[in-house]
Amino acid sequence: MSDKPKVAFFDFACCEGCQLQVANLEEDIIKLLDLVDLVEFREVMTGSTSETYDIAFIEGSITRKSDEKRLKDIRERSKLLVAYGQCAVNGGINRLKNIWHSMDDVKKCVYGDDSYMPHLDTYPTKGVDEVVKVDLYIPGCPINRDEFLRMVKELSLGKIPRLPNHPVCVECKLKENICLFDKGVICLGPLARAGCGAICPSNGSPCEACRGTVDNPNKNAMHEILDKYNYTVEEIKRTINLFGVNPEVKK
Amino acid sequence: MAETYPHKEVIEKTSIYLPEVATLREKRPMTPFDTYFSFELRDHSLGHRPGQFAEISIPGIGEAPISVSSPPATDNRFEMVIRKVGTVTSAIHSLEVGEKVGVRGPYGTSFPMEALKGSSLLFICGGIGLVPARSAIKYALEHRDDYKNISILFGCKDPAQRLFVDELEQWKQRDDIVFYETVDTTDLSTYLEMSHMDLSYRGPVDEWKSKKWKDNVGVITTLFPKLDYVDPRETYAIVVGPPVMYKFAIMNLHDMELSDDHIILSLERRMKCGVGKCGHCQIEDIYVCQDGPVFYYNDISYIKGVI
Amino acid sequence: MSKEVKINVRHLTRVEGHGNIVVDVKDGNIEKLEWQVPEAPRFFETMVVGRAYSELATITSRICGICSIGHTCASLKATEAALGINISEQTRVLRELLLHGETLQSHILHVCYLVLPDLFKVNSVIPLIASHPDAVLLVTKLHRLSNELCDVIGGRTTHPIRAKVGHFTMLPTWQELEELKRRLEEAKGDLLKLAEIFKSVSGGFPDFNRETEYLSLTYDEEYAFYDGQVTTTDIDKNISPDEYKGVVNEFVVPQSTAKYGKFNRASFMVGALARYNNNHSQLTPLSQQIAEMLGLKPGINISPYQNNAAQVVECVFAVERSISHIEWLLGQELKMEKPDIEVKNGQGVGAVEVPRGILFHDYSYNDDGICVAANCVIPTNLNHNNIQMDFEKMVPEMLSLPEKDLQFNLEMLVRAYDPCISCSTHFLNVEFKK
Amino acid sequence: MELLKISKKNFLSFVDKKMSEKKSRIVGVIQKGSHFVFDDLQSSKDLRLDYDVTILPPKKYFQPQKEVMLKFAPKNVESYVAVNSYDPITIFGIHYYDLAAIYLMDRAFSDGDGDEHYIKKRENSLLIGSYPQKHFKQRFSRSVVKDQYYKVADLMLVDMGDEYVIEVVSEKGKNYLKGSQLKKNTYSLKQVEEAKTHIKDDQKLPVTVDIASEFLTRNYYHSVWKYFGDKCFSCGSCVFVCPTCYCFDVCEEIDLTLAAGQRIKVWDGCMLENFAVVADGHNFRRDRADRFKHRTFRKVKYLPDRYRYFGCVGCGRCADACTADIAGPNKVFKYILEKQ
Ligand SMILES: Cc1cc2nc3c(=O)[nH]c(=O)nc-3n(C[C@H](O)[C@H](O)[C@H](O)COP(=O)(O)OP(=O)(O)OC[C@H]3O[C@@H](n4cnc5c(N)ncnc54)[C@H](O)[C@@H]3O)c2cc1C
Ligand code: SF4
Ligand code: SF4
Ligand code: SF4
Repeated sequence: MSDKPKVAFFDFACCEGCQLQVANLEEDIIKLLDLVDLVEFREVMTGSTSETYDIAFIEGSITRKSDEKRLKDIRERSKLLVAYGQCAVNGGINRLKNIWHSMDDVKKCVYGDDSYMPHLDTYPTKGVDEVVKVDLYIPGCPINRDEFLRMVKELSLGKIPRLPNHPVCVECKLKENICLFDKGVICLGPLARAGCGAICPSNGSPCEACRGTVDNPNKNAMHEILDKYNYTVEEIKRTINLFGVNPEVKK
Repeated sequence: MAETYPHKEVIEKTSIYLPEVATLREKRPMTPFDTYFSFELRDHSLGHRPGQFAEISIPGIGEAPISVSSPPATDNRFEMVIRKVGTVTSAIHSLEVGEKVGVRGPYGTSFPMEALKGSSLLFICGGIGLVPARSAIKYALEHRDDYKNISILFGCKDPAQRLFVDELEQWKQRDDIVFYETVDTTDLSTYLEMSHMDLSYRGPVDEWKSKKWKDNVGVITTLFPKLDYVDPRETYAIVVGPPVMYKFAIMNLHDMELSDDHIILSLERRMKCGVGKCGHCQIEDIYVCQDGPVFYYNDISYIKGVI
Repeated sequence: MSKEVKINVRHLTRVEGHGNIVVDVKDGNIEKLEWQVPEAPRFFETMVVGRAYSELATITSRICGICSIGHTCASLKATEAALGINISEQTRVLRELLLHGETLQSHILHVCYLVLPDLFKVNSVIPLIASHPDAVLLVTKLHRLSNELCDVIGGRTTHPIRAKVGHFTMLPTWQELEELKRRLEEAKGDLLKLAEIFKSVSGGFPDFNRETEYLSLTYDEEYAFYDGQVTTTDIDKNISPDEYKGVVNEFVVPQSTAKYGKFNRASFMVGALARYNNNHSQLTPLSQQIAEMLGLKPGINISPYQNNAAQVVECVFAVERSISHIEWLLGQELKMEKPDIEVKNGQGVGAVEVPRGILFHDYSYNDDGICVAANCVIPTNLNHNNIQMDFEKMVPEMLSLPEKDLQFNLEMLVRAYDPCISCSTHFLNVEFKK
Repeated sequence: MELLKISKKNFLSFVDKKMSEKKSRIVGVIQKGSHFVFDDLQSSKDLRLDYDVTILPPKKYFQPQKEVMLKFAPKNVESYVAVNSYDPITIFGIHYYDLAAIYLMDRAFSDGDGDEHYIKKRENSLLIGSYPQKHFKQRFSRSVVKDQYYKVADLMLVDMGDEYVIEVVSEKGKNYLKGSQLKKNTYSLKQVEEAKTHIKDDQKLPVTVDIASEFLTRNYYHSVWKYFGDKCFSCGSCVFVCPTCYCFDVCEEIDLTLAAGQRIKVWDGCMLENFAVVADGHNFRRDRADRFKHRTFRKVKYLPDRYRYFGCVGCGRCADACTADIAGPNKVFKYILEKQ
């Protein structure tokens, strides 16, 4: 039909807020449709017209055996597999359930004596790359529309898109925000991976590291600072792990 | 930021960032990831000196600093060898003959071939370091009478990664120069380690799978003992290679009593603008793109971590 | 009549989340007829336990990307009820605006991107870009406006940033509000055009009725979204949201990871049509006019497909109500507020009307303001049972249709409810039907 | 240098008049929450010459955060054109230390091959400077800035209470004043000098500028680098807010149609982890301590070696922006001195 890349969208356990970001591209999505050949996107279209995909976008985390099979099948049919949204990248907010409970407890607490029922099955939340190889990540909860567009454009031109590896503070400074630490509010900006345009601090609310951290975050320094502000270890861990980031300090 | 004033956009005729157009005239794979390119400018010669580099670009993909590996020329052609490592270099690799690239340059310092007249030259080239060094080697060979002894040491990872194989053979044959080469290993499995690169050109791999390497094996410093007496007063060493090579090469040269002002290096750093503005290539107080890439070692030896 | 039907729609398209339709008819006997929800459950209840009161809205907003604002509002209301926090008029108005932004956004997305393709007999909105460019541009314009409304008030379209317990972390500027108002005024005309387009194709809906109980919030002062008591078409005395458990009576069935609900009848319906049926007299004049134009009578409307018409009506209401809220805000000196929060133990319920119907959040906190228990009742869940009941009435009635048409009607039926399935599988305080 | 004076009231109407003439974009310092920023003026009423410091320095007007250098059609080499986008701009109220920083930027961008994109923006600017009238707890500019700011200022405002004394520094500045209600200066030079300096800095560089470079070089291997490096987030705040940091990255931006694109400069900084990464992943400044040291040396040694003037103008922004509270160059000196 055309030599435009065949693109498909799939979702697993998530809030589908990231595909909403794609839908929210408004007029841009119409232009986008000129660039790619959208062959599968269950939420907006009926039908799947392709056996193979040039690019498969995966949203959501993996929480049960039956999902693994579906995911592996998609992987086999896709040239390039993109994990988009924090749920897909590392389990995102769904990972909270791994931190606080053993899976037996979770199931018991929720389903009581019927927890054996197969369709209610669950296991600790996994990011997509814990099941199949991921070629590209688009982090964020939800994803940033501009970043998504940039990646699609770069892929269409045959480039390998790269994620920023600097903290959110960079983008926060560019916006000339008043740093939240000046107001006595703890912000994860110095550890968190930029790319969101520092949207939370720009709206007066601390960064929660929903895009994960930079490659080499200085967690020790953060702990020092939180100490200075009289935060307890528990509070520190809570603050940092909201979106699946491991709060531990390197010894 | 409220922007109230109407914005005026003008065309700059003289921007330092504006590339010229060059056409790809010849392209030849050398190793599975290094390709030889010959470009031609439209109406003038690049005008470079040995050791200089140029910024090569493709609109929408990006720009990358690449050394010119041909000696200064009067025609509009110049040669490069480009290793496929990322976005820009991959895009250049996929160009067809007749397609075009953007060129800015030449930039940077060069090997002081004029000043070295009357001296002996000792080239020490590791891997892709042969590429910039070749411009000086060829220049010296073209002006053979201007120099006393010329010795060339070349080392690379394995036989399939040798560059300019034909020229290496020629140099080996010449009796007016000394040429030694070595490979770190004859085991081609290093390719497999690098298997994230697609081995689009398997030629040398297949060739060396069936052939046997008869020359030296070992790191490049194992070639030093083969050299006859090198007079440290009249010899200048030109060293180009991967970051790890410099330290050991310089140690050996010091053993041969070459002083730092007789050691000339070409360094590589992250580089964006090529014209001393963007700050990426700065090592301490020097800008590699302008103060380098070619340095006398005594000018930079005080810098920790320079090599 | 001897008829064989085998319908097996795995992962119904153009709905949010994963749902299956299974119909098995042998020799004219219905052997299996199920609306199944196989969406992966996500266990939000266990996820919020142990978290601080200030984080709950951040977490529960992630139950659903489409109604993240509704979840945020319900969550904040529940926390504020539990901790005894009062909010200012300014904060309430801003939250209502946000909620209207979401209603508009979600209804437009649903009616135009997900339902209209059925009526135009195409597989998605994409072919309409070429065949009906003006209509598509109209839709994208309205959709973008709704998104920008959420951006300006909430800081982001999905998962709002500024709305926090007791306050907003940043306020819209005067210029932003003025601009929004101007565009909302313009949107009234656009919605009128949209309503006409909708009307022109609404003959494509199947002819199907089923009376059921309609459940929603109701509020003395206006068509209820943010505040109110629980009401249904079957009761005389309204019920406090705190008593929600006695109303929704959730239970689990084997074909679903989401819970079902029922009250006075075998099932009930929530959402735009339920709200309309209960509160239509409180609509603004223009929205009433549109309702009439789309054939909604001022009384109880019993075709589930009419839910889509009610959504269009609510879009108009959301725009008109947003304009009056913005006018109110423009008349105020907006202040940054610092909430006075005293951390203590307590339990509280928050109920709001979100695009798909009534939503409850119920939290309990310990002395340190750490969540010890949570329950969220999601509207799509409450409708699953009604969808199943509709299936059971509809299939025998339409058994004479070709299988393909029957399947199409069933799919359209599910879409009419605008189910938000990923949402509905997110909470898990499950009691089992023995 | 000619000195004139003007009442504050008349000065504000002068600003309003300039705004209504619309001959240039008019920028000044305005309040943003509890802080101040340079932004387009809507009215002279918004102009706050009594500010302590702005979040970002005025460099953003000459080296925009994102600046288009080239436009092109992707993959079409023939289509490259160099573009520049600027308006005549007048900036009111730049503190003298920020002017000193602009002087360094001018040098850097015109050195060797000049950068037209920067130079044109500067040529079309008129800079009206001032002296701080409010304390700022991190400032130490008196101890590091000499009078190089006069090399870039067109006019300098001196606050005399109800009036401003205007130092007319350049011809361009003089022309700009034409038609305003100026009077001859009646204050003594001593009074003017006193008004320029009566707000004392809260901090100072603990050694004199002349020996700073040598002092630091002697401490090249001092433990301060590791000590501060361990605390550093590599968040880059210090370099982005610094008026004498102007490093940039070059990126490609492509239109959604893939038919048009542009090569842009964006701000970058040596404190960021990937600043010196090359294609094979080798990082020439991998350690935080090395990056911290490089930045400090650039201010204290490398820039002065090149351009004669100290590379830090003592504005104190970095110290204020640094969450780890380590970025102020003066803090490095202090630490070393304390450890001796
Ligand atoms: C003076 C000089 C001479 C050179 N001569 C030659 C030559 O003759 N032949 C040759 O093949 N090469 C040469 N190089 C190296 C060549 O410039 C690089 O290989 C080339 O820039 C890689 O570009 P790329 O877009 O293909 O790679 P990419 O990996 O896509 O890199 C693009 C840019 O991003 C940077 N980068 C890499 N990784 C990251 C990361 N994780 N995060 C952020 N940025 C990153 C790189 O440093 C590069 O500047 C030379 C370099 C210099 C400085
Ligand atoms: S508010 Fe947060 S992101 Fe912004 S500068 Fe401060 S710490 Fe960094
Ligand atoms: S180093 Fe710090 S104090 Fe010095 S000029 Fe830069 S931001 Fe100001
Ligand atoms: S602002 Fe502070 S923490 Fe951030 S990079 Fe600079 S010195 Fe490090």
